[in-house]
Amino acid sequence: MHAECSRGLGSALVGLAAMVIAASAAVAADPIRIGSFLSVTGGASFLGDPELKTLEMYIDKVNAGGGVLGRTLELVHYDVGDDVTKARTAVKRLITNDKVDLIIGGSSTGTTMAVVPLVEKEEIPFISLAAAVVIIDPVKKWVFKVAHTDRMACGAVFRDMKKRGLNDIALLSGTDAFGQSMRTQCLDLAGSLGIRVLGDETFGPKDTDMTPQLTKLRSVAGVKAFFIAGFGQGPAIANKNYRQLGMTLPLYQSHGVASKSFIELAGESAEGVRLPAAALLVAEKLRANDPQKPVVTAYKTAYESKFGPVSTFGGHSHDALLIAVDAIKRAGGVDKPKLRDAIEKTSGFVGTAGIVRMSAADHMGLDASAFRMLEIRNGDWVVIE
Amino acid sequence: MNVLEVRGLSRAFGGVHAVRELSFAVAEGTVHSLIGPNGAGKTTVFNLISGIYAPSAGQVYLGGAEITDLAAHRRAALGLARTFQNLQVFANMTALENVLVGLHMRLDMGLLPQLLRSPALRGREREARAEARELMRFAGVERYADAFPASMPFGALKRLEIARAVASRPRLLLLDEPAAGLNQTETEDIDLLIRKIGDSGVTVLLVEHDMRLVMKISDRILVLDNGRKLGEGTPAEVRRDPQVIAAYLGAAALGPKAGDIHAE
Amino acid sequence: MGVEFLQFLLSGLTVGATYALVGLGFWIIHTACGVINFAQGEFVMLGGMATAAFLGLGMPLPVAIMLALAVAVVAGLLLERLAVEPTRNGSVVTLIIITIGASIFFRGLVQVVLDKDFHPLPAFSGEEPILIGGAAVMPQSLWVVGATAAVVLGLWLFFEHSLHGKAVRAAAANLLAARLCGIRVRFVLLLSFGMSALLGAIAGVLIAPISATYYEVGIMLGLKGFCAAMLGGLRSGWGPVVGGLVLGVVEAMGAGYLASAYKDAVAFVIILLVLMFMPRGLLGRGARSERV
Amino acid sequence: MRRWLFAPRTGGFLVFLVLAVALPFVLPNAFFLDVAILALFNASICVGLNLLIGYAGQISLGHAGFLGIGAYASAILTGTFGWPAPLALAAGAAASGLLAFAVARPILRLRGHYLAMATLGLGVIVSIVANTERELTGGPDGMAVEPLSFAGFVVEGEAAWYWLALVLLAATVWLTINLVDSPLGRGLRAVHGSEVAARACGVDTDRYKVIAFTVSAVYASVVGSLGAHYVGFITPADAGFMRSVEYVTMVVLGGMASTFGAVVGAVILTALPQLLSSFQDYEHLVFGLILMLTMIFLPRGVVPSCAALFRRRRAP
Repeated sequence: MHAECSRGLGSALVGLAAMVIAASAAVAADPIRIGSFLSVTGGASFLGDPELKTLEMYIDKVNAGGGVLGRTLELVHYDVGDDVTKARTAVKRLITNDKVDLIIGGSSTGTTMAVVPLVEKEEIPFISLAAAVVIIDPVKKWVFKVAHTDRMACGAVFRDMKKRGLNDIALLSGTDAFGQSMRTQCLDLAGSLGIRVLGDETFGPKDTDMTPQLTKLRSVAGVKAFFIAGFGQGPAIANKNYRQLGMTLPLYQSHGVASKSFIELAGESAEGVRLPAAALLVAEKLRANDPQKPVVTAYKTAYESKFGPVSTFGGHSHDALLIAVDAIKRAGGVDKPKLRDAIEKTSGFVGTAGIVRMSAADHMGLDASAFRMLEIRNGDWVVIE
Repeated sequence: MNVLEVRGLSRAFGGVHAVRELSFAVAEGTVHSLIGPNGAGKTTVFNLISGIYAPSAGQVYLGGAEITDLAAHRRAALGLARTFQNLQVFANMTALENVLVGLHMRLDMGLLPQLLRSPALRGREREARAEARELMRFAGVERYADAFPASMPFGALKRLEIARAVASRPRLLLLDEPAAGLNQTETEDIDLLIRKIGDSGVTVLLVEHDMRLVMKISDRILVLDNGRKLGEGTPAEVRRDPQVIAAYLGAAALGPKAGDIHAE
Repeated sequence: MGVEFLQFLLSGLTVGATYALVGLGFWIIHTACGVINFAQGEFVMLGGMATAAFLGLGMPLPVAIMLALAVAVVAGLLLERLAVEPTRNGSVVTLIIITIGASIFFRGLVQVVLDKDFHPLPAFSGEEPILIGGAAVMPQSLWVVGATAAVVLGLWLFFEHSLHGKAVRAAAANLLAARLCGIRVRFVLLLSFGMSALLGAIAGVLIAPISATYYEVGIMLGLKGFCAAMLGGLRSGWGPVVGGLVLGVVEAMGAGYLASAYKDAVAFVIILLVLMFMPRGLLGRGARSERV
Repeated sequence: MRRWLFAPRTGGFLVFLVLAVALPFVLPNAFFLDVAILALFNASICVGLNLLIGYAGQISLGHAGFLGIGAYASAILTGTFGWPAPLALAAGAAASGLLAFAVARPILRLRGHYLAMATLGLGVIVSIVANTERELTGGPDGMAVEPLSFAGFVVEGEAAWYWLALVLLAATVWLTINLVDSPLGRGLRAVHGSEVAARACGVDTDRYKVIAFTVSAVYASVVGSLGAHYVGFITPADAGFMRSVEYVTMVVLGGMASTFGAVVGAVILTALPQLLSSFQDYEHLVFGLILMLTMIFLPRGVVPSCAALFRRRRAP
């Protein structure tokens, strides 16, 4: 028995030793080290996957153009799936072991919020790609974010409904993090915008049939429009079911499905659906004088030439990286307090999500204009003015 | 005095009556055998007595107290022990530990002293181990004390089960085919072991196919057929019972060895 | 109310049919060798993803489906030969961990070789809903239910009337006796893994036009298939079928009449209650006494 | 003296302690310490779970549910209601214990895969509740957990947590080794070996199974509470099915019915993903492969299989 334990612990020690060696080999470095932790696998992989691809692509691009301040960028990335414990360990590893200069990541609100205390304590600039407003409200000294908040998306949808006189609606949201954040934000906001949510149901992110929920909502009296909030294939299935049940009321989806693949998944049933989305989605259709047009067109072309249809999520890491690069230049290096101050002073940066004007009181710097209402017609997006 | 008394015991599986209105008694200090052709319901009777099955009707008394509805482990606590036809040794423990489980009822104490391995527990464990070794010696398997069952021969496993059963110091020991699968010498050794157990004052109820063994060591024999009692009596009486002979023993079974039995 | 009920019922039966197919896959392997194959859901994924991949190469749908089924079957056979066969004498838990390892491996493989995107498959016969008593049903749902019925019938014929099927059942009843009767047990095991992979892949192909397919689609379906098999019981092939349909309908009714948020919880609560009070599943014949 | 040194209760425990105490002095930075702490917590859970799976032979695919009850009890009671941490931890443990005790009897009458299904369902229900009761639990986004403090003393920093986790694990290992070798432990193992024979020997098998299930549930709950305080954040996924499977995998990989096996399994499977992170996209593929190969070539688990190999080589 003594042999058992010394054996087992021995093998564990060998493993740890290997990690130590790997760690020390990775230290000698002159380049600017950018750490990232994203949900490249698991339930949120449709966020993390394009985010990582974009990050890698643009770091190569910056390096090909001579780097920043004469130094190259180096990416250290860890996949954390949906696991907050993994996220926290990854950030600890990035800070203490890889000694990165700043951190980009947290595809989801959960993985972001799990590392916020750590980032604050270790005092390292951190740009999150996740959506929830709690990330920057209240303001945390070292934490920034680039994605729109779900509240803004709700606002865009509700204002459009209001304009069309659709005051009474039914809500169908996913039980995943995105869907539930949307649900909370929308229910919270509805009253102040004069919208009444008469029906409120949910669906599991991996459900294959939402007919029962829709049938139930259909029987709610007085509903004038439907709003489906979720991401992944769930909203597409719900969208199909909606048409199959012969339901004809105006249908809204959220920015969670703002990508070409939604039209692909939902097929013909997507016709006439309205949804809020960032400018990126309709790059070519923007007016020529739109300040975002050159930025989003460039990103879209670059991404699609390499990987296929663009999504707004990849755009977030585009924005985060370029805001960081811009701030490093202004700060004249990667001294952490200076870099933090420089990020906070980002103003007028044109990204895929909108025009960013950060301040000490606003670590996101986006306003409602960041969202455009789109309608799907003939399998393509049309901007509603 | 009767250690065991069974009254009107019945058990059906689906539509099949495995045991039908069986009544018998086992007197203290005797070796009582249960015989009958395959499927006669012998093992079912054991399972009913030891509480593995619940009877459809009838009662079981141990030392005069009714135990019909008692859980198996409670019956063990009242002095009932058994072995199994198809071995049921604990393969995940050493032979010695198997016997220690047999001593379980006398060792069990509160959770805390066991977690902390209190001095009192340590003392009792030491004694228990010594006693378990002694029991293994008694059963003739002491050299396997630290072996795992997987590495022990079949005959030794049979004896190990007996040692485990005896460990609880039962009033009544049920032995289910202790000689099955054993060769001539091994059977004779088992015969000796059962005698030793009987001599130590333990009442034995035995199910066995080996007629020579049964005739040799039984004080009384109960013959079962189709779940019913066919006959009962001393070996000599059973041998003479024409019904028994017709249904089960037959002339061939007694044949040339008959003389041995008369010699007893 | 009546139409609503019908809609829930039809919706539940469609979903339940896929659970049944996956559950049957669990049952076949369990019958042949007493193992619960936690990689069963990955066969569902392989069927869907491979079909999508072959379609992407420009093949016509039927060809893509056939090839995809073949891919899944080969994966099942390899799993049996390379991972399960060498540890046949290991404990049940060891085999469970091996199949869990296999399912992680299959997901990792598909994620690297193909991609992590969602892939819709075209519906086999259009997307125009059919109205049954006021309730809308998709043609694809009929495909799912119909194919499940066909598979159940096929399995019944196989196990009741073919020599191979009887061999599998004999091996399940008594391995040694089966071997003595000249049944090649290794072949039986191989056959069962191949068949259950095929069933899983069929489910994957059928469901993909409804829910789209991606590399993690097998996790939830595998879990629900396991639930179906346990709910109905593994004593006979009807167990997973009944279990799957009941589970699907309970989920639909739960989502329709109760809170949709607790739809999955309702299903699990029912499974717990059934197991507590009918320990061998809905179709089990009560607790059988132990043989001693 | 030799005997004393080579017995698992003494010699093995000593080796384990020496290694564990030395470890923080050779680890280069906080990240390694963090992985070590997580490994210690996982090891504690697995040692408790091994009591149920390895010794009593009852599978549980829902153990993360109890972990989740502990974690959420601590998070909600300290954070939202301002309870002191030890009281919240005790409340979580009591809730887990009561739930386990209430369902144990009917559930543990089930065998094999049916038991696996029932425990799985139990765990999944916990994570569904955590996911749905958004006001209380923060829903799928999860919720922050206050740092661990009692009587004005706050456990902070990796070093402090390492020693806390180590003391916890050492105590667990010691108590478990004692228990396994006690009459109660033999009773549990007898349940695994042959339930009928155990009953015939006077072991109240139902009660023992209930004890094993409840104890390991309470234990998982306590470690869940502490782990939640350490990580500072929890999500429903922490109580989910995949997490339960992870724990079972750790136990089986390390070696069932081996207390040090559970420790080794937890250490390996906590460190392995960190080692594999350089494989990027191939991480899952390699992880699955390692899992399969280990079980194919060391079917009894790493520790027992290696020990058997070692014994065979030493005694030709």
